[in-house]
Amino acid sequence: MADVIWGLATSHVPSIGAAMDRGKTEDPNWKALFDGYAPARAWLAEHRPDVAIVVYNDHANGIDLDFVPTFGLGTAEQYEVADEGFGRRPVPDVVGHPELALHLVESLVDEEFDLTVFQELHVDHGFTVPLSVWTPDPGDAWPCPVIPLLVNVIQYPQPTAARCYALGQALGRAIRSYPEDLTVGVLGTGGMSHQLAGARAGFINPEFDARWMEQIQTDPAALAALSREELIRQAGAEGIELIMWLVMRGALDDEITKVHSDYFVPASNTAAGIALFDNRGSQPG
Amino acid sequence: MADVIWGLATSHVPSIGAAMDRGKTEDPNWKALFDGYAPARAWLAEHRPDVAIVVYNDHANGIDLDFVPTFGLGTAEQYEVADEGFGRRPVPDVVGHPELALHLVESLVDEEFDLTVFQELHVDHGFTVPLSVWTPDPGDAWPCPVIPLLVNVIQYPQPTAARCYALGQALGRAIRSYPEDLTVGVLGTGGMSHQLAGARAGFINPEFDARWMEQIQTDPAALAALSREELIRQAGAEGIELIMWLVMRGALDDEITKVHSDYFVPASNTAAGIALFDNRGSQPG
Amino acid sequence: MSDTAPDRFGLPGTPIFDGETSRRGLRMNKLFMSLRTAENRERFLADEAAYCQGFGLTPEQQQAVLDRDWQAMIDLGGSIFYVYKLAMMDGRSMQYLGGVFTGMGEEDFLAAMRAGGRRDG
Amino acid sequence: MSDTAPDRFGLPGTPIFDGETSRRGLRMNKLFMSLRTAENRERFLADEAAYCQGFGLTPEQQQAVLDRDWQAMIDLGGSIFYVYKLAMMDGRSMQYLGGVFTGMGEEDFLAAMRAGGRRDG
Ligand SMILES: [Fe+3]
Ligand SMILES: [Fe+3]
Repeated sequence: MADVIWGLATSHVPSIGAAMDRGKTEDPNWKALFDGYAPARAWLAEHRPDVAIVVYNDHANGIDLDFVPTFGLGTAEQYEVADEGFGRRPVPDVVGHPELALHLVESLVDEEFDLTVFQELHVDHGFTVPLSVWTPDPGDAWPCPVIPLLVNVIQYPQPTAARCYALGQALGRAIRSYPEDLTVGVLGTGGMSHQLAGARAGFINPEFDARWMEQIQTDPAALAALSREELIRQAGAEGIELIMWLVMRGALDDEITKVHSDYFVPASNTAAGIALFDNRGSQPG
Repeated sequence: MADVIWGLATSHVPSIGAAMDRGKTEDPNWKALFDGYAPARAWLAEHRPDVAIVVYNDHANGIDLDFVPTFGLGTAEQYEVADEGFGRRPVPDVVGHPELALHLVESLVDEEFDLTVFQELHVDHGFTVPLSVWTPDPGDAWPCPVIPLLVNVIQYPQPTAARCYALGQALGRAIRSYPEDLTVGVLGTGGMSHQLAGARAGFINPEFDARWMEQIQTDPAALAALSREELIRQAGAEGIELIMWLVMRGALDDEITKVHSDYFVPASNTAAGIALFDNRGSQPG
Repeated sequence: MSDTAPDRFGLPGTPIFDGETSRRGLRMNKLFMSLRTAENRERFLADEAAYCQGFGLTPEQQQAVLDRDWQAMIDLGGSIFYVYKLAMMDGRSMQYLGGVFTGMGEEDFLAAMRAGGRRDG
Repeated sequence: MSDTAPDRFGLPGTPIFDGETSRRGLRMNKLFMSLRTAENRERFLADEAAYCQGFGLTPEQQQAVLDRDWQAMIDLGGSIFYVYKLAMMDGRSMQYLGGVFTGMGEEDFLAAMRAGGRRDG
């Protein structure tokens, strides 16, 4: 049986990756953000899972608008890091975990989630920045194999928050029904509040973000009840991508322990958040 | 409000299209099949809908195995007929209906169907053969705009039969909630029993096909209860594509009137079936 | 909101990239995505109008691209993630675009972000 | 069933194209799909081994393709809908393939189909 040992929620703003790639993490505009990551990174370094699942969205790099899957899951052996226009990030390609991924596909399709199955996929900053938040210096390889779980957050209608939470719950069941003993980390990415275009560009809502940060641990069902429109009103047009945190949250137990969280404005035009949860029940750390 | 006025179930065997394209419909191997289509075609010619929805699967022409969507829906203005290797079929390209299609997407995603939305798609024989079964001589254009609804029947795990039936029911609700007055025809394609590879290639199961033909009208829930494995056992490895008939059936009323049905073996390696249902309740024909 | 994107969501000042918008902007967004390769950027810069025509943009979309009218690109169906590829090619940041969309200019926009971001009303 | 495709479904004589099979056959199926264009068919026929290597087939897959060992192609991850693209190029029908898979030969297979199809045991 496989077990989710932790859940990590984190923004995936490209400039966070760029700041790391260009050695600017001590720059005054960035230092507080990276200092806020330190406790999570230290804990994660001590709790390396056998496999990780990254819930993310692509930003016009791995897929385009010819087809937009609501939910996609990668079963490949390897995922190349996308060149988003000016050279790929200097980070390792991603090793997949086809065996667990195929098990997840069968379980989730049986539970009536209508996945799109990817055997070929280039992953962009939405995927690699969270890996960098977790592991700033991966060397030649990320700490473990990773499975991508894509969510459409760009083209309306996005899946509802409730559907994302339900997917996460089914994902948790699917992981626990895997016959092999494996430890799994789940990353939910995106957010927090931000809006990139329109007269309301630059919108940030720290009150909503604080509520989200609290309830993602204590009352995810309340967040799952929010409509798309309410999410966009409260978190901005692009802040709706917070629904991906709910997929991660659904895969964890009802009771989880917060290891660390932090909040920072602005990363580019975005409120950046991080929240790390220990999912090992009453087990000692 | 839009209304489903009829449902047509039909095989989509490529050789049926080829027989038509090559003028072989009077050939002794084919005559009985096309004679069996005649009453349905005559009725359909009298009952042209404003829009049609074709539930079908692609066969390595419009999409490949890089990504396999469980359910896909096309919102494009036009769909090119695919060249499957030796020139495209001499039939018109397909005009889409983006307005209804976008309405369907919003309704179905709200009902927690995790669609992949296609804005660019080449349609193959799985799509054009049913149109030819319906309209043998389309001239420059098919009788009305058509919306493709793709189902993964090729790569296990296919959606369950129950999920396909539920999708059809939600599709019916989505059509009925469209604000404009439109008449809609729904085509469910594929089948009937057949298997193309393996020691059991050539397998045909007329008893199962007869049951399917009967219960698709009278007791679709019984068919929706069949597992993938049972479907493959009873209908052959490729006969599982009969699940697409259940999407069509779900979009119709509980009580429907059979206009015509017929059954023919073999079309290539396949048992071919056609079944046409009037969905206009107590209205006169 | 522009004429072409009525605010059916009741979210003023907030472009929603819905299916209808995506349909309207498809050719233009494809053009933006193509700018990920240096080769295409060179071809684009050598003759922007011809490149736009090759992708089948409408005249309004082409004009918006040639004029770097960022608001018009959004109104005509551009997705901000796609439009940004063109901005990147021009060496423009997301903060620059924010300055354009809000009418504040880049410097004030950046200052507002550093002060904690913009709020409603 | 072959060694490489254990019958986890309890359906003897019935290849199931599941995720593991699709993964095993991905490169080979891509090759088959590429044969939809005349240009690729010419390149393939000019040097089949080189074409297979270009697509990254395993040595076993390449041998199966070169030998037109249809059963081996299925066993090594081929989807019948993809394998059929190669058969079409060779002028082979689905009935011919049925004759191969069943060991009956094309003529007997065709006769069995015309007689109403084959039945279980
Ligand atoms: Fe994002
Ligand atoms: Fe088919």
